[in-house]
Amino acid sequence: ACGSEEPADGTPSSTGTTKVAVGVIPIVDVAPIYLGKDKGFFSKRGIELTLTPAQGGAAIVPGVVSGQFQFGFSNVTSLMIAQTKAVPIKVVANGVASTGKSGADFGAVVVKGDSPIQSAKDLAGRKVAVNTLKNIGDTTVRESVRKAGGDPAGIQFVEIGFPQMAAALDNGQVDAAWVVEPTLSATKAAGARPVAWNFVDAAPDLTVAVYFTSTKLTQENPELVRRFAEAINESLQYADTHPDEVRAVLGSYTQISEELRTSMTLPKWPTQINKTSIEALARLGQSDGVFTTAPDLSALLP
Amino acid sequence: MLIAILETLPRVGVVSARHLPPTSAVAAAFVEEVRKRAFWVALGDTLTSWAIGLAIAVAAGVVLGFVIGGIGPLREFTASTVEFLRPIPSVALIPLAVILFGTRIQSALLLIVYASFWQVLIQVLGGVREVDPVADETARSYGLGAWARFRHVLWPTALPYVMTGVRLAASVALVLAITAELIVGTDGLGKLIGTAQASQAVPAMYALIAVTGVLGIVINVGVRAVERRLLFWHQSVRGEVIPS
Amino acid sequence: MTAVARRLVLILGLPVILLVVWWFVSAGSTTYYLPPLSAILDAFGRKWTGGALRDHVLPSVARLSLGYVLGVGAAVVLGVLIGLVRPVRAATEPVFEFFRAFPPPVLVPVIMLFAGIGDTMKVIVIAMGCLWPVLLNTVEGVRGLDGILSDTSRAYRITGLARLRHLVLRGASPQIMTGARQAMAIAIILMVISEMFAPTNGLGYSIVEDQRTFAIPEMWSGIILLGLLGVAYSLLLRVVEWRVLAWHRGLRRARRS
Amino acid sequence: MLDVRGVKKVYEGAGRTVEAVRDLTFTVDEGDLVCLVGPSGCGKTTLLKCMAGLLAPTAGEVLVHGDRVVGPPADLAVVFQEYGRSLFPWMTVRDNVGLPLRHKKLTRARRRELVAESLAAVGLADAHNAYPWQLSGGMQQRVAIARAIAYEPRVMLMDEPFAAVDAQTRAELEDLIRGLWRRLGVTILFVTHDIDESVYLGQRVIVLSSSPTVVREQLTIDLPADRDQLATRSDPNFAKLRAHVYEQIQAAKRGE
Amino acid sequence: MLDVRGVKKVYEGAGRTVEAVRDLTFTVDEGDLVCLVGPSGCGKTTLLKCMAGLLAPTAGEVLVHGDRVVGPPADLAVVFQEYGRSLFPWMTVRDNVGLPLRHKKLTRARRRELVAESLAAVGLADAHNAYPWQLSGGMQQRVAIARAIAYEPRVMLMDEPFAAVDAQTRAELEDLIRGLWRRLGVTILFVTHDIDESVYLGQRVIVLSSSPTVVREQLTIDLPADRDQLATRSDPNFAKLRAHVYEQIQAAKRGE
Ligand SMILES: Nc1ncnc2c1ncn2[C@@H]1O[C@H](COP(=O)(O)OP(=O)(O)OP(=O)(O)O)[C@@H](O)[C@H]1O
Ligand SMILES: Nc1ncnc2c1ncn2[C@@H]1O[C@H](COP(=O)(O)OP(=O)(O)OP(=O)(O)O)[C@@H](O)[C@H]1O
Ligand SMILES: [Mg+2]
Ligand SMILES: [Mg+2]
Repeated sequence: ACGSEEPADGTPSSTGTTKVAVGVIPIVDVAPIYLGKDKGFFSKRGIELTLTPAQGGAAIVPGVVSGQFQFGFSNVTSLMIAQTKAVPIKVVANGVASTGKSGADFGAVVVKGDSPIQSAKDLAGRKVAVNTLKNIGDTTVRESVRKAGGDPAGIQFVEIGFPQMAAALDNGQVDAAWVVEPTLSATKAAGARPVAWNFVDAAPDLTVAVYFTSTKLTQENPELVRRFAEAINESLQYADTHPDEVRAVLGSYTQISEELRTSMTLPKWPTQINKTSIEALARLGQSDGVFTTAPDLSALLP
Repeated sequence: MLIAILETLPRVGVVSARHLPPTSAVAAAFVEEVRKRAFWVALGDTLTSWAIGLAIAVAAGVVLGFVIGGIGPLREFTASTVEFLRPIPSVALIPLAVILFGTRIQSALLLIVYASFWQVLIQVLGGVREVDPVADETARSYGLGAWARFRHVLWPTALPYVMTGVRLAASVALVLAITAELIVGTDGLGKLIGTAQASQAVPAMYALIAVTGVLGIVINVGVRAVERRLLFWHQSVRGEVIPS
Repeated sequence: MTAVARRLVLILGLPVILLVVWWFVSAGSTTYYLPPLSAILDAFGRKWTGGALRDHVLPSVARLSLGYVLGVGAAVVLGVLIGLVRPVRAATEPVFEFFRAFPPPVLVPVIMLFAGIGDTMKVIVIAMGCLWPVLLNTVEGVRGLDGILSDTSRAYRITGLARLRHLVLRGASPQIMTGARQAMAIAIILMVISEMFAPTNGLGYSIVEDQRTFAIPEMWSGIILLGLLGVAYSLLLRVVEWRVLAWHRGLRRARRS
Repeated sequence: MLDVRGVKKVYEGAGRTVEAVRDLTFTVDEGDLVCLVGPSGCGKTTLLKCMAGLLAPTAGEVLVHGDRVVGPPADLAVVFQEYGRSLFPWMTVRDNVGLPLRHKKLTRARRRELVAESLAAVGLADAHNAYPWQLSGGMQQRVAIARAIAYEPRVMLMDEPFAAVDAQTRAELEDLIRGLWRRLGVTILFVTHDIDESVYLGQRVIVLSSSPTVVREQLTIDLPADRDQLATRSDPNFAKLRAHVYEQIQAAKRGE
Repeated sequence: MLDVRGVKKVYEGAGRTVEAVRDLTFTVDEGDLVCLVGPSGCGKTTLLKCMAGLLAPTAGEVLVHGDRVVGPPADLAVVFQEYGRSLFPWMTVRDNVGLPLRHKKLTRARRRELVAESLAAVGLADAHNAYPWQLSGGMQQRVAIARAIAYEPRVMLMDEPFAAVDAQTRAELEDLIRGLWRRLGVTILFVTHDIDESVYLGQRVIVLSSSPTVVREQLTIDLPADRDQLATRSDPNFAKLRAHVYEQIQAAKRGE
């Protein structure tokens, strides 16, 4: 996002480096790519990286499909929806995964401290905030309720952006909210109480989000895709093993306060895409009616 | 007074201070922000896209407004299309903007121009209809040509409307500049707001929002000053200068 | 008969031309986000018949209408006040300009703090958006009232409500109507934006959802429906204008003959 | 009744400061009919606006019934020189005339009667439903006059009210005003450029000097109260008064 | 030169259809000075607008130099009855007068000279920089006259151009117009309500009937070409002509 005049186009320039633009969401999940850029994992593979923060899939997916971005970051469910609608995209590398530990994950369903809701089971029939309807949030929360022995059918999901959830919870506009870091830590600090760990409940070590590109690029420049995936994987690995540096790099592209940065739970960044967990997500999505047809995972995943 | 209300609302607990922080906290965050270079760069980016977008929108709105408004049949011919295109929200054009321009400034410009163009156009169309026929007939009877009539009759008559249109467009352009930055991710204040939002940095977010508000005031003061110079002869300005 | 035909050609001519151009330009489109018009029209037929009309369009229209009426009403009242009393204008204009510069996407969360996440919030958002164009135009209209005319009213002690009704509102009505036209478009835009926050139904929500779920032809069909909604409201407004500004139209035409 | 005391008005505007009226002092008694004449641009309209409470004098004051004028006094009607712009374009002729009557406590029938009568008096009985912009200049001016008459004020200020009507209509309107004045005892201040008219109409004629404006002369018109277009105008006294006023105006214009 | 042939104009408006002019036919020769008189509302302004090509007659036609008028003919100046609205409020007096000269091929100096001369001729030499709304009614009207004079047209249509000025100024302006006419040979059609003025000014007086309007009479004014405010007006022939016109107008008003 340096406003360079020359647009990134994914083709090698005269100096032998390739300009690559990546659409990301400015949240914790993409810390590795920022870190990897700083560490030179990309430049040493001849990739001149430009990271462009956007608010969500609304801007990233069209950007990737049209070639404005060479790569993008998105959650798995969104990409599976895209796949069922024949959007020409392909996953290239893992993005972020659940820690798999109940009680210490980077996303959870929280309620007000004095709420009568004690467990996921009690969410049945309640109003629950998720950031996007018919997406990874509601399907995994339903699974949590189901696993806890409740009936998810009566849950009323409300779409509210993560930043507004704390207020909606406080004002009683919703009974519970599915939040991720740093909102999770922030609401906990303000007295909210987690009652369900939906990523953990959905599948063990759930892959939440991935990096993807357009099928056009995989055909025209498989070499670049391979180099990018390598660099990402190195970044993921580095991030996973250097949490302090992750917390430090967060300060460079977010406004998360010092104390939240040190206290919040970091997600896992494995290099392997957990295919079983994605299949589980696909099943959940299908049973909840998120997709009309089953996504073709072999076409989507690398 | 407004500041006092905003300060007391959270203090007395009408809304939680965590969600709408008192002005003092916002002010502190503001001081924090202005120390950063990134803030000034972002401000510059926002103003750049605002200015370019507004300039294009005003120029296009004024030119097309006079052409369409001045030619009766053309006006009728385009009316339905204008009414159709006008309510299409710029936010619905975001995918289109991203496809065409990615997160480059042109994306923001597309959204800004699309939204503020209509503001100017509608006002100009309104203004062109208001030409005093006696004034226009005077000009015609003295053999003034089309261009002279435009410059000396049509333009001054429509000018108050144009100014209102510019005032409307200026703030719509600002709104869209911030929105584009927020949602598409082009550079500027909106991007900072989005980051602050996602980071739960509530006072910083409000500080940045307040900056956009202040920008709005500054822009309005500017346009008003221009208006006072250009429209000194108009009843609306004249009525205030001469005591009565 | 020919007059009717002429009007029809005038109203439909350009849209038809544009549609034809669009049809042919987009015919072979393979760009995912810019589908051929045929696909969009196809999606239009599928999507906007039956249930969706009731589930999405009706609630939107209801919120839109309510918000619009509230916003325009408030704007006229405020605008008259501000236009007539110079100190009030000096005091309030900066405040208004301050709020006017807030982009709805950041303003909506603040409104949510006070108005919740239901329809009230959405109506308020729409009303606030409608406020500005009407307010500005009303203020300008009131400021621009002919000096001789207001002298006449004062001399005959036409004061208070009568002055408001017979002089101020009527005199400013051409400009108020211009503002009302602009507000209508903005109301529709804000209807969409408000439905991006805590939505349950609505045309705007449906468009956003289609975009998110990559139902692109459906998304474009929704946008077209928005445009049609705009045209419908504009016609409605024209009927109102026809009545309210009958004198003004006559005056213009008479002087022009 | 109408007391003008040391009125001075200076217009200060964009790069142009004009002392429109320097120092005017005169009185109009209750039930008087005074004509005001003076060179174009000498400040007659300005003075009238000050008297009607529409403009604040820079110095001096105007008293109506002994009360200092700060806003438009009650029971005062004005016919503006810019008649065309003083009519509401969004109202029919009937509504234009009827509007000021609304805040008078009158029955609906009486109001309608007043409107109809006054329109008939100015010869516009058949234009009730027209809009001002559908009328000729002279007709518009007559609507403005009808509005003032229907209002039945106690004081009437008229600024060149007959400038746009033809000679015949003008004569009729002159007689109408005289008749009204005699019947109702209204106090009238009448600005005109027509010297014959000022002498024919007035009980007194006040001649203003050219800018900087002061009162140049106050002339009592000692013609019989019963006036007639033919008889009065051929009265030798009329010719004498007329000549006198003419001379005064000429002198005023020359700035003597 | 100016040929009015069977002109008829019907206004159709919201619920009110007015036959403003029924059937007018007359001719104004090159270099003629014709005065047009008629009752208020009889269609004089309507006729002038048709002649200036600003209004299309319902029937009949107007020829200027033998060409049918469809738009404003070249070298024709109009002074409108609504003088106030015919001045551009956004221009100074100087610019208002100078504007029509721009598309005449004149040097800058000549243009400035013309503006200054014509403003001086109407007695507004010191108001160059004022805006119209800073002027009195009579001054505004004189600006409109100055604009027409500065334009040096070959045909001049004037609609009650002296209605708002005082008697003395009026006399001066009358002589100004006569002088201009004699010097430059302009063709002038002059609408007035002042019968004396019509006789004093005109070579011919056309009297219109009241609505439905036709030409009632065309009267040649056989007074010497050299006219003088005192001598001419006391000419017995003047009194006779004056009386004749007056009678005609009275009859017209009565609708005979
Ligand atoms: N609004 C104004 N601003 C500045 N100057 C003004 C304004 N109104 C009038 N004047 C000036 O004040 C002087 C007197 O004007 P006023 O209209 O009172 O004259 P008047 O006697 O009514 O003239 P007339 O007979 O031509 O109508 C003029 O020189 C005029 O230029
Ligand atoms: N725009 C219009 N619409 C409808 N009727 C009109 C219009 N203009 C004029 N008339 C009517 O046409 C008739 C003639 O009007 P016109 O203005 O030509 O009269 P005039 O001879 O100039 O009168 P005056 O001496 O009072 O100015 C009047 O009855 C008037 O009501
Ligand atoms: Mg005056
Ligand atoms: Mg006329």
